[in-house]
Amino acid sequence: MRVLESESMPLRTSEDIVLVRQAVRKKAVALGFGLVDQTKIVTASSELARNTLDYGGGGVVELAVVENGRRSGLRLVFEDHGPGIANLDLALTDGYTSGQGMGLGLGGAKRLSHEFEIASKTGEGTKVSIVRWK
Amino acid sequence: MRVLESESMPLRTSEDIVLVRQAVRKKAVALGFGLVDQTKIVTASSELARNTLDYGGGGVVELAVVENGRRSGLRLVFEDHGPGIANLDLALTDGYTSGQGMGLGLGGAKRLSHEFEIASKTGEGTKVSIVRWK
Amino acid sequence: MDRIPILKMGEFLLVTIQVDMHDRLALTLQDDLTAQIVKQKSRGVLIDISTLEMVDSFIGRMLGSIASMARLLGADTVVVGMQPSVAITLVELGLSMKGIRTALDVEKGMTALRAAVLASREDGDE
Amino acid sequence: MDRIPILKMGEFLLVTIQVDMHDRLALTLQDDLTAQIVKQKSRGVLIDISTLEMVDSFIGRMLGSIASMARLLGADTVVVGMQPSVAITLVELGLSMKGIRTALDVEKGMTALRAAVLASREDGDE
Ligand SMILES: Nc1ncnc2c1ncn2[C@@H]1O[C@H](COP(=O)(O)OP(=O)(O)O)[C@@H](O)[C@H]1O
Ligand SMILES: Nc1ncnc2c1ncn2[C@@H]1O[C@H](COP(=O)(O)OP(=O)(O)O)[C@@H](O)[C@H]1O
Repeated sequence: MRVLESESMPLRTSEDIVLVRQAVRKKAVALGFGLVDQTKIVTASSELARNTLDYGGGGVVELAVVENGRRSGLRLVFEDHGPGIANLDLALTDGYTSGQGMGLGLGGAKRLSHEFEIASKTGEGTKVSIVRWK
Repeated sequence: MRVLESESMPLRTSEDIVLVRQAVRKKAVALGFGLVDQTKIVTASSELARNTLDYGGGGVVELAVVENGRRSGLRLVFEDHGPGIANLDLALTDGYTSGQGMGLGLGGAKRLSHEFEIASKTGEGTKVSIVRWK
Repeated sequence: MDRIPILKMGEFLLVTIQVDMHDRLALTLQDDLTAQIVKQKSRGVLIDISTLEMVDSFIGRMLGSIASMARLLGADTVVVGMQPSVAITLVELGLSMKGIRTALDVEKGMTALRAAVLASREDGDE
Repeated sequence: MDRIPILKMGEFLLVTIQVDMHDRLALTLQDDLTAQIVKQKSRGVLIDISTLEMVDSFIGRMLGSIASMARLLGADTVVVGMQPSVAITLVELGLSMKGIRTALDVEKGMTALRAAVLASREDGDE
């Protein structure tokens, strides 16, 4: 996977989530994503951005336009230095939330993406990466 | 509410549910319902037809074109002489099923309709009536 | 913007969400609506989301909470104008908006609300 | 018709639902698909529902069960071509198709499946 361009945005407030959604939409449109595909990646970004803020205590997201052979796509990497996730399988289970959520953020973001990776260490933080190809 | 035309169909087998869905679609199209409205009333009819069959032990459905002032609509009345429903509030609760279902048939059919009535007596049977206006 | 306006239309309330809401704004709307239902003795709430380009699990939950609270206060809620791309995404997200009525546009939403109010009056109560 | 045909396409299976299925037919499809995943050692299942004019809670549950069983057998499932009117109705019905991936058409479905298979190979396993 080759990175063609990338930019970082902070995630500190709930307004930042809105800014991330808008930036993701813009990049998806520029890449020529159809309306449904745009909506899917924007929705996934909103879920993950909220997790970074609410559970990770804030962090950053890196938006990258990537290429793999002839395919182009959008990669989003959310990173925080929060408490981390002790049980990843549990966190990924639809309906599980440790807070007030619906427990659909991680599972939903995974379904709405073509690639999904999560790495987390207790006490060190969490990194979630998704890709949606055109 | 004035009945302009009506027809009855039996509900004895799972093929009958398909026939009811098709008859409801036809009437909705004839009434000039848009695609989403057609889909809503057809889906509601499918849920209620299955209940009549699975829980009521079979029965009939009456499809009627109705009018109320200037509005026209489609009324569907499902009737069986099965065991009836002991606790209507419980039966209407989303997620409650006494069988293998998803527990969304009654609540879903209600939301997908403009009017919803249910009457049931233990040992005597169940009658569910829905209307969707154009 | 720190508040989404709530319009009174007879016995109904109409909310048109025209901005990409941040989470606090969504929570404020939820509180404001509850207060208005009580104050205006409203029988129905129409929420127009036709300009919303995305509904995530937070906004979905907010819509569900509004509908539940309104129900407790004797009002029906209809969510109006959900874009097809939003509906398709909600299905894949796995969100069930249990208990939420939807309609294509404000006019059809009004039809649904009027029918619901009429029906609950005939019944005495639901 | 008493069976819906299942096509093998390399390591994937493709099912195109072209009839208004009665409930037994849906259950037969579910059984047939599970058997074929095992027999063909398939890594993915594409279910094309673009001609389905309605998905009720029965069919929704069937799609969910197929996805869960496929997952247990190491295959991903993508439901393809859901009509917008069907998605809008599903949301109001209150059905959450938890765990189901969707795609606009067969081509995009294949993209999603290939990505999923590739990803799970890179991981060793998911
Ligand atoms: N960045 C993160 N840092 C720490 N914990 C997290 C993070 N993201 C998710 N989690 C944990 O995973 C759980 C499930 O997340 P999710 O599926 O998004 O559901 P929800 O956001 O509704 O709680 C959260 O409740 C939380 O406990
Ligand atoms: N016609 C009927 N006769 C008897 N019981 C019924 C009938 N329709 C519904 N019920 C009862 O109400 C419950 C809830 O129905 P519903 O909401 O349609 O969910 P589901 O069909 O998934 O069980 C059923 O499980 C059944 O116990």
